[in-house]
Amino acid sequence: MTLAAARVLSSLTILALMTASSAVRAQEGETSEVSKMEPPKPEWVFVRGGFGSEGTSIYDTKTGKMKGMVNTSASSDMALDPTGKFYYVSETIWTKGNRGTRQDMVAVYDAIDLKLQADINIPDRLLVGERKQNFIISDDGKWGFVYNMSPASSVNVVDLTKRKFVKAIELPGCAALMPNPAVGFSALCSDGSLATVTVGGAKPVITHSAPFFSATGDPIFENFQYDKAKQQTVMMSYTGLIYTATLGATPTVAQPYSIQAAAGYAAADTKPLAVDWYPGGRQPMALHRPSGELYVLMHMGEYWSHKAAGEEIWVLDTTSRKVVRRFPLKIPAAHIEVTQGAEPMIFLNEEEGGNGIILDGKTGKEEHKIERAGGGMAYTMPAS
Amino acid sequence: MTLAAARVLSSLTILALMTASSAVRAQEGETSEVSKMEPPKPEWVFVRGGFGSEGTSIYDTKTGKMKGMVNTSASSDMALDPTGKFYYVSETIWTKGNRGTRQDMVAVYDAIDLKLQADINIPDRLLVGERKQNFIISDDGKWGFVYNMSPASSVNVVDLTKRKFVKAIELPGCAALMPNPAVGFSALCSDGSLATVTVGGAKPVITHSAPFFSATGDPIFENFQYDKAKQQTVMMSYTGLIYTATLGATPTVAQPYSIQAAAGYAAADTKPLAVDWYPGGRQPMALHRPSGELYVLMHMGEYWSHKAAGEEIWVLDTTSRKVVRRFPLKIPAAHIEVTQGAEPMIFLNEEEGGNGIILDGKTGKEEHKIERAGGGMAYTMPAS
Amino acid sequence: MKKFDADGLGESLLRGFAGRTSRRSLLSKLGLALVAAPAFPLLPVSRANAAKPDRSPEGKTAFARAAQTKDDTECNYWRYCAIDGALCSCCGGGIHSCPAGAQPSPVSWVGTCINPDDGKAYLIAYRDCCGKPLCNHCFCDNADRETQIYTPQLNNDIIWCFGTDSMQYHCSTAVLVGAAQ
Amino acid sequence: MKKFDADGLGESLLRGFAGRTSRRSLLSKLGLALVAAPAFPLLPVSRANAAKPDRSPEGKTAFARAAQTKDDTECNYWRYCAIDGALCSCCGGGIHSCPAGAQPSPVSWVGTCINPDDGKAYLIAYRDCCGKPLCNHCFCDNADRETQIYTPQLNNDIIWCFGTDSMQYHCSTAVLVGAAQ
Repeated sequence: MTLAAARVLSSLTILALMTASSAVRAQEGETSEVSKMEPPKPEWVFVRGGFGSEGTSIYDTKTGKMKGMVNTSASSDMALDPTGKFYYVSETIWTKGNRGTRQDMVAVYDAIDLKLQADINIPDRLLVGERKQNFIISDDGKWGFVYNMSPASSVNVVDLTKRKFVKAIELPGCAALMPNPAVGFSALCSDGSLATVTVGGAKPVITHSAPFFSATGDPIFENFQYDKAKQQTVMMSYTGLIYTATLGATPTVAQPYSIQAAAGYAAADTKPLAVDWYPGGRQPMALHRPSGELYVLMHMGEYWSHKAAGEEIWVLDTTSRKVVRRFPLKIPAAHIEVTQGAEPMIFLNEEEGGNGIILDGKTGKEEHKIERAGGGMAYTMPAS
Repeated sequence: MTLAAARVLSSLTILALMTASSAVRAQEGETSEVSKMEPPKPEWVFVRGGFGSEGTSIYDTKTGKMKGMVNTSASSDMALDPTGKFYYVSETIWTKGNRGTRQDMVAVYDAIDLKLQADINIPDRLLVGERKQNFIISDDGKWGFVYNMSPASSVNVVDLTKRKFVKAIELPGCAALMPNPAVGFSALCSDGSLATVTVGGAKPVITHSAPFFSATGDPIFENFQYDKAKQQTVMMSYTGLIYTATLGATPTVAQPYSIQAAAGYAAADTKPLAVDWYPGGRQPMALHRPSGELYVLMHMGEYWSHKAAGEEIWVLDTTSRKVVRRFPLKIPAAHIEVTQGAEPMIFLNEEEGGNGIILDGKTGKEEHKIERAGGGMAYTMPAS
Repeated sequence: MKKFDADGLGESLLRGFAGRTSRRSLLSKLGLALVAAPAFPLLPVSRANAAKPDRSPEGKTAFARAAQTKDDTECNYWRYCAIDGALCSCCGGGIHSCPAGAQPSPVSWVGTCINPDDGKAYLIAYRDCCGKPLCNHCFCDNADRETQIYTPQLNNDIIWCFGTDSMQYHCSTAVLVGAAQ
Repeated sequence: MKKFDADGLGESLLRGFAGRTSRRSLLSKLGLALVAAPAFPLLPVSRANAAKPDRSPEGKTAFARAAQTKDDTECNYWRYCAIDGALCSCCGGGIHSCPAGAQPSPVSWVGTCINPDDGKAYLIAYRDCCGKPLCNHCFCDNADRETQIYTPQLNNDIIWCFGTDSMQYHCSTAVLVGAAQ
């Protein structure tokens, strides 16, 4: 309650007592309070409302209960502060809703009281159905990188410590950002290369790896998984090829392998008129970093079905390169995320009905069903 | 397309041809166009999205097809210009979505191209789940009246011809506005009276009828029906008492009669532990003005079930005071509206599943089902 | 953002009290903020043609007969007899606590609900928690003694976020004010 | 509202063309607005380890095999092979018309769809109609040859409302550009 509001309440109480003093035994009355959050926990999952919806609900995967909500506006991108102190929302708001003056900013929310701390103005950002890779935070929590396309491609660099925009870096032909602690960030490019951007110097330096994938033939899902401890990114293509990039000033990408082959099938390919198990969905995979197990939404279909919801979860051990568990789903899911503790919990957004489902990552057993959990992207706190 | 956009397109086309001249047979290409609306027709129904949703979809009840959409923001109120030239939206928008500077206004949309014509700034307005009675237009289309509670009760008077706010009139203890062509507007009050506000003079004059209903014992639904031709308003209370007010400088209210009695039952009352047919819903009734038939959503229940969705439509002939038709509903509905032509069509919003249903008003036959028609208040063009 | 103007409201109340506004309309204005007073018993209602409804604890509504006192995340929890919205108890808050980052409205609508454990009627202030997007859980719409906007303190459709930093509706609480008389 | 900066874009294109930016990245930038050119055949894609997919009309996708040419309010209408969103044909607009009050984006993503009547491949520009709340009808999400944002002109999740007065997404059209070669 604000001070002004408290004053209103107290003066009204006096007036109320003047006119209605006998009507209420005031000593019984409760006061209104406001809850506080704990710092973000590994067992929490953050679930966006979905396209056009506001709000990111926070659930405890152990209990299935809602803990709170981050104020994310429609078409915003949220990022979790690796240090657990803040929630960041890069967003675009017009002064009159769908008209007026455009404002692009990174809003800073305190992780404990969930109150707005600051709006950091930035020049511009891309509006798109939710993407984690369009707003990333450096591992130390000091830098934010906001992808922009207007329609030329660039990245806004934000100093989160000073809470100010620093500069925009042109990044032609590339998108889908990942942290690269050595230098700044890396990104996937339409020529099939990985771009690496050195941010620190007077002028940004952009280098490209040799092309290693086909951006139009067998694209890599933007929903790749960055592993801070290993400084690696696990990526997957539409056909199910798994690529592992080791980051640094000059990233290297290992030879890919097929998730279908890892499950004992022939590798899938891009040919028409062939049916296979393919990965798909709007958030098709999640890496449990401590174990190196990759949870992938898989469906049967033909090529170019990469948005189809998953009918099974395949758990790929990225060390042995074997699919070690398969969990059939009662209702197909388009989003998957996994918690990063020792006992991983899977969060799924069911495609029909709008329920969120929490499964035990080891057994696939359904532990909780959350009605209207939110239809969008799910996040978990990276391992610290 | 804006001129600037057209320039971009043409310069890009040139560039495209420079690089890709043989790739496309350009002469086959279509151009993008923008549809235009006809002036609002009696057979159209306007359906709000429901709480927190934007947009009011326009459907043709003859075909079940969508014709277009009025840009209504969340928590706005829409009003139809009786002359058919404009759609008016009284709305409240903060400069940063849920924060920033508050802006209250009446937005004016042209009925043919649906483009914004003007924002008329007003001081303030009440935010509430949709209410038609919080924003009304005078019969001649020249004046808008916007209800406000902040938290004192008042009415903003807007000159729609000059497109400017004129004045705010304090209206303590009253709400739910209806046009009163003789003087300005009338409203229902918590003391059970009808207030009549004379707007034209230097100072507004407010008179009250004798109290005729109990605002807390058996409230009158705000969803009353104003009939411009008869200068009457048909009102209904929670128990199903039908009141008819004849407007003018000194309105009169006829003795009420019971809708249950009009159907051959005993009149319902407010006693606990008694089951009856009651009216209910969020938009519980609609008057077909040419015939004087009142379409009412009725359900079986106990008193204080006034928000319950209707299980039947009762058609009350307000001349003979008889319920002349009863239509059982497959799925209960919380909103009802009826078109004002010679062949009335009923629009219903089903409570479960989100479908809009169009029934023939004479026979009750289902003519169209519109998926996700919109969960909110429905409007039809008043008879001209 | 327009802040709730405490001084302005006080002035308006005093003007009303001193001047032309009748006691009825003063009470009506006051009622808006009478979270510490049962608003409707104070209204000098003129009854034209209806018997006085039984408001005693014995005159139980359908809601009251089915109400329970154990689980405040269910719509039939006894205090929710006139609530409309998402239960803050399902959103990270509690029966009288807003979820983190939301702000309780200092003014509210009120209900009179019967506690099945003692059969007595209590006054409940339904304080909306404001300033966050809609919480999408536990939607309830109970309507015991709920009226229309001309009696605003008894209407549960109004967005009761007056005096908060933001008027965005998040969820609703049910604060026990005291025993109704 | 930020307007689309035509001169800025032209300058940027020319700078790119004249200076350090490679042809690849120029084409990538150009691709954004190449509504009159099939973008992906122009991309000098380097293929490391995959066979060239069959893009001939004979290489029909699951979508193409089930497509029809009669009803443009159904998701399987042939031009919708890579559409994502609400069909303007269901919202008061048409296959290449925005509903009244909406504005077509001058730039768009593109698809290559096969017309089952002649078996030929055509280039389709999916122009979003902008500046009105979401039309809540006929949601389709087809993905033939749809890629990720690093190839933006082939991505259908982007809100393609560049250069319009408002970037609010209302619905999507499927404008025939011409035969693909």
